[in-house]
Amino acid sequence: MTFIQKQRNILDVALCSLLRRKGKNLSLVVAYVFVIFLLSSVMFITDALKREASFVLKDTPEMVVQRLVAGRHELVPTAYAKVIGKIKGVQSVSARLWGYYYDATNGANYTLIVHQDLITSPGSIMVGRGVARHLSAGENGTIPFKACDGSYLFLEIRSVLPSESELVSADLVLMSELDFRRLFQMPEGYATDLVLRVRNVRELSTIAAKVVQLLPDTRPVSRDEILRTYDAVFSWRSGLVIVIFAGALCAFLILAWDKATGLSAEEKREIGLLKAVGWETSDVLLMKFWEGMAVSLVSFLTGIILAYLHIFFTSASLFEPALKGWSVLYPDFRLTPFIDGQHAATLFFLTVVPYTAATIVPSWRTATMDPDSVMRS
Amino acid sequence: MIEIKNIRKVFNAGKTNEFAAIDGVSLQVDSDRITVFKGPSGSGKTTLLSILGCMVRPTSGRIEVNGREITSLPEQFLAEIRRSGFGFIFQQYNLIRGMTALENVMIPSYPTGERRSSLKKRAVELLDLFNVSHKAGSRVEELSGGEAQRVTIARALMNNPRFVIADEPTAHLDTKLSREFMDIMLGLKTEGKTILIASHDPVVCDSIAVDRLVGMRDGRITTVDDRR
Amino acid sequence: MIFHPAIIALSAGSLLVSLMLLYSAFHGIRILRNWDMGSGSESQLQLERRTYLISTLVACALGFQLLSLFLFIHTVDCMSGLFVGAMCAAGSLKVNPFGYPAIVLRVINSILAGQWLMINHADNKAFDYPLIRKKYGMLLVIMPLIVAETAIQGAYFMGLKPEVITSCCGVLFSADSEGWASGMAALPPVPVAIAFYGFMAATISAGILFYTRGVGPYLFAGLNLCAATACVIALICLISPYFYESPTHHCPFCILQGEYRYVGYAFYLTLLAGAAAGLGVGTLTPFQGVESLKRIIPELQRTLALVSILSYSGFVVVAVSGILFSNLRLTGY
Amino acid sequence: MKILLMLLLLLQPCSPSRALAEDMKPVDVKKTDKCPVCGMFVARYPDFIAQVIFEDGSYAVFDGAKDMFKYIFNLSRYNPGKSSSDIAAIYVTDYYSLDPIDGWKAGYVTGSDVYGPMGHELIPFGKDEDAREFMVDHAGKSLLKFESITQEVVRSLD
Amino acid sequence: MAGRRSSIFAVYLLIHLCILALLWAHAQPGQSRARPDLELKRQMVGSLGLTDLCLFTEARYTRHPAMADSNAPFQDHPMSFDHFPSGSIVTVPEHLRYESGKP
Repeated sequence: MTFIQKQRNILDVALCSLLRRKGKNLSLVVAYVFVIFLLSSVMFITDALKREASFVLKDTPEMVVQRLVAGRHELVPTAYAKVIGKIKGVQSVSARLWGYYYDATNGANYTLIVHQDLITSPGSIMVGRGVARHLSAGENGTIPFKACDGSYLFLEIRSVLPSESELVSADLVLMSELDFRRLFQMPEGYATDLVLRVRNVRELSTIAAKVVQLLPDTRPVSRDEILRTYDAVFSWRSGLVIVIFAGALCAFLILAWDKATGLSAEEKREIGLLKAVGWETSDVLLMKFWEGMAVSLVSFLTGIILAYLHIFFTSASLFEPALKGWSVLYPDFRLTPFIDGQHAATLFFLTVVPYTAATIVPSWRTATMDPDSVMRS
Repeated sequence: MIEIKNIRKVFNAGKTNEFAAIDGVSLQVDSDRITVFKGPSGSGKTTLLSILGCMVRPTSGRIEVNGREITSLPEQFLAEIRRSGFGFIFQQYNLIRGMTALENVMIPSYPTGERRSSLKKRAVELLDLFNVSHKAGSRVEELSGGEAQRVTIARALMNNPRFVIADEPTAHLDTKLSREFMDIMLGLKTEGKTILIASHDPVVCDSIAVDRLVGMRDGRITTVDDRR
Repeated sequence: MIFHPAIIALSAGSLLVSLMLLYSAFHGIRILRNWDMGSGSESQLQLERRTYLISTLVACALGFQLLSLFLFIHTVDCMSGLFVGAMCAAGSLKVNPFGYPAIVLRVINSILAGQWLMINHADNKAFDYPLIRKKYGMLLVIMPLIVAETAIQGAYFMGLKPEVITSCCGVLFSADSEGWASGMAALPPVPVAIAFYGFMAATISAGILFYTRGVGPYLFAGLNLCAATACVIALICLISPYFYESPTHHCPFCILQGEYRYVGYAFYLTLLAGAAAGLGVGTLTPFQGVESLKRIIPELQRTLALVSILSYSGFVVVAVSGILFSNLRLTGY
Repeated sequence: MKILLMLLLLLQPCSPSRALAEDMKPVDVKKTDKCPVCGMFVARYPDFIAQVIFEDGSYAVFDGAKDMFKYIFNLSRYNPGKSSSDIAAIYVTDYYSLDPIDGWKAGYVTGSDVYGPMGHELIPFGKDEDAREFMVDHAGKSLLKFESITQEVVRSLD
Repeated sequence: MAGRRSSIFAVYLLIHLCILALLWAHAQPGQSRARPDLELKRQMVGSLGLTDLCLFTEARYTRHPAMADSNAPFQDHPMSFDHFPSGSIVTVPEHLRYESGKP
């Protein structure tokens, strides 16, 4: 009980001393909140995307087989499908036709996919919500596609994909095989890549090895690799961003150091007084510790809360320009909110720990001031 | 009882601007007495009070407080002795702004971790004793000079010390308030406190309450005038 | 190197802790050489003040150290998805040869750090700094270990390559592969159970004896060490299969995951607290005779013994309730 | 939009379970079903499920063929009320297709480097050619029929 | 004395922690609320055989990072903007930047 009383008493004095220098400490808190806000926003958004990807992509094909020529993608002969289909454990092999279409008039990139079951008749297409929004075209609208021989192909929108799925479908254009081949003059008997369905994922590595052995010019991409790519890409990106923000963090630490060392005459008198009336050095250190804690805790909590609001309530509006980059189509998505202990712990180690470390020496200098300085002033 | 033997305090030792603020002082301060140190500024009064109040260690010499040798104790125990044995009244009052008068009085007891209610009770009683309890809740910025002085005295008595040390306590008070201050000191003496004052104010030095007047100059004791 | 925020945080934190300890050790040497309690000289006064700084620095550094131990484990656990073949921390640590040394050093350092903080606490309460030389001598021992830990952890993080194929805990801790880990997993459960419950009972009763009568501090500390070892072995060999509800799964890391309600953290927290506090009783015993510590140390030891008893009891309660409520029956095996 | 959703649903890969035994179809394993031999929840390991179905409709599910054989060899201990003649159907999971197949007709590969939830396993196959290719890929030692699996074979796997 | 500073501070922290807890509580049903949407996306991924999120449509190695070959950056989009560190130093070749802007 004594222990708690003592902490409370000392906290009282610490808070009073913080409040007395409102301007100075408020600016510190604002800077601190800003740093934490930025860092936690980055962590929230990358983690939310990672989770989304790992859930949504669970049903992605177990394996995709591409053909590489001189290190670049090439069309796969559909005959490869028969070879691969004979491998034990492969449930089915299908040849996929897909590609990109660069719309020169507005600079957007679409992903074109051939889907035999959804699009049965040539001339009609289904488009993602992003494409429809961008072209301000709805159902029954027509989109002109410039074929590679310079002629135009007018395709009619049969329906627009649901907006809830925008995160995976914003830039999609589903079309018939005939239209696709006509558009790109793709030779018969060739496909973009092969998709393998495998029931027992345990067999994937064996199958991949066999595919490469049978067809040495191919590259199998397994679902695990796809998911791992996402984990790595987002971890790496957010790590990179944090390294960039390290500059801001350093600036903030210098500010904190500066605030902690620059004692005003009044503060000095105050510490001297406390020591004169019987406070030990460790009590003063404790007071300084509580001052730091008060600043850290307030900023830490405020920063995290603001970041959460920013990412999950306003869909990362501040980051949008950076995420968009040069892309013309940008999905309108809402991330599934998620918050966990590791975020908090990591942020704690990135901000509170360096802050505390930066203020120890100045606090100690203050705390070991001579008690008789109050008499000599 | 405090006994100091052959105390020297040297500042800036080993440098060109080295000087001895206290230069070989021996003195015995008896209990239940008011001792006043008189002398011009720079005579070493304040330094001597700091040494007597266990705020600084002397460069050489020995100090015994109630028979206990304290020169070699580490700082944290000096702080402990200061807290329990000494009350300080400063020339500038040194009240902490932004806090109420009551909190200022309680500050010396904060590190003990005593229950706040009992701390508060004691502090209010002290403020009451000096007729400033009506100001307990006001911030110290709002106090007049006399009230601030009395709050300072209350703070000095918070831990019920044996010794009260006052450095130029009347420097900012008019004659009436200075007289009042000496009356309070007299009252404390009768309660059994030992009081040490550094002052060159005639109101203090000539007060009938003073038992012993020590004259100082250039870090040495020049005269000792026992009045009883 | 993987730029994961937690990795950056951990590396930065370790670097900071190392720097703080290097600084402390530097001044520790000065204290060791120039300390003279009898002198009231300016330089002695400076040194005394310096001890406050060092105490604070080391306390903060070691506090971070303890917190980061768990962040480290959690991060390593989370990273297991990045490596082929890994399903928990056991696999991620195996990615390169620095993983296991890093975590072992971290645990050792945390326990040593706890001991230092206890000695420091006792020393600060006495009026004549009786343990100052021993304290700073010990700091000089801890410092290189912490620096080594930072270096090894750095090497581990640097050497993380996502394409590396590592072993899964199912292989590392399976009874029929080779190595110390599987050796532990292969131990017969009944003797291990007897050793575990026996050492626990002995330690807790020795602790109670010490708490009430103040006798046998070394006995308690010694038993405490045995009990900690028994806990680790029992966790691998005996307790974890009940939590996994699988008689062949012996991994001590998978229990840290959410599927098992993070029960591993409860185990390791209580184990670490119990071991550090119990060991502290032994560490402090040689100083009982110091005049100025005669009243301080027994009191501190009693508190530590209590902490140790409670922690170990917590460990046993979690383990036993896990075993009782588990759906696994080990009959027939 | 609704049409589209329905279309999407229709396109879901559907796998009608092939009825192998005449009357007793394989059961759907519930989340709470536990292996009577080792106590593990079976639904966590869908790739290895084995089932024994009795005449009266009661059933036992296992997280691997190995545990199923242990159960059958020691039926009086695990299920005292039943004898081996009460068994109406046995299903195991084909390694490649993950479909339930008739356990009596299946072939079992031992000694491979594919581990089940209980370690070394008997890996079931509906077709012998599948099993033979598997043995090449995964270092399988022998291919056994249901009848030739004895207590010794099962014991050698532990 | 109405409210010690330490009590006010504790209450302040408590309020913030409550907000955090509320946000956490908001995140929990949020996950189940998002379930149908997630399932829809998952189904679409399954039926169309999609491999990537449609986040960055700039170029094929950003649109389909999992499908891209490792040499793809610098090649695909006229205003190529890649995630290799060198991308911030080496700019896109002049002829690509200007010609593509013309109709």
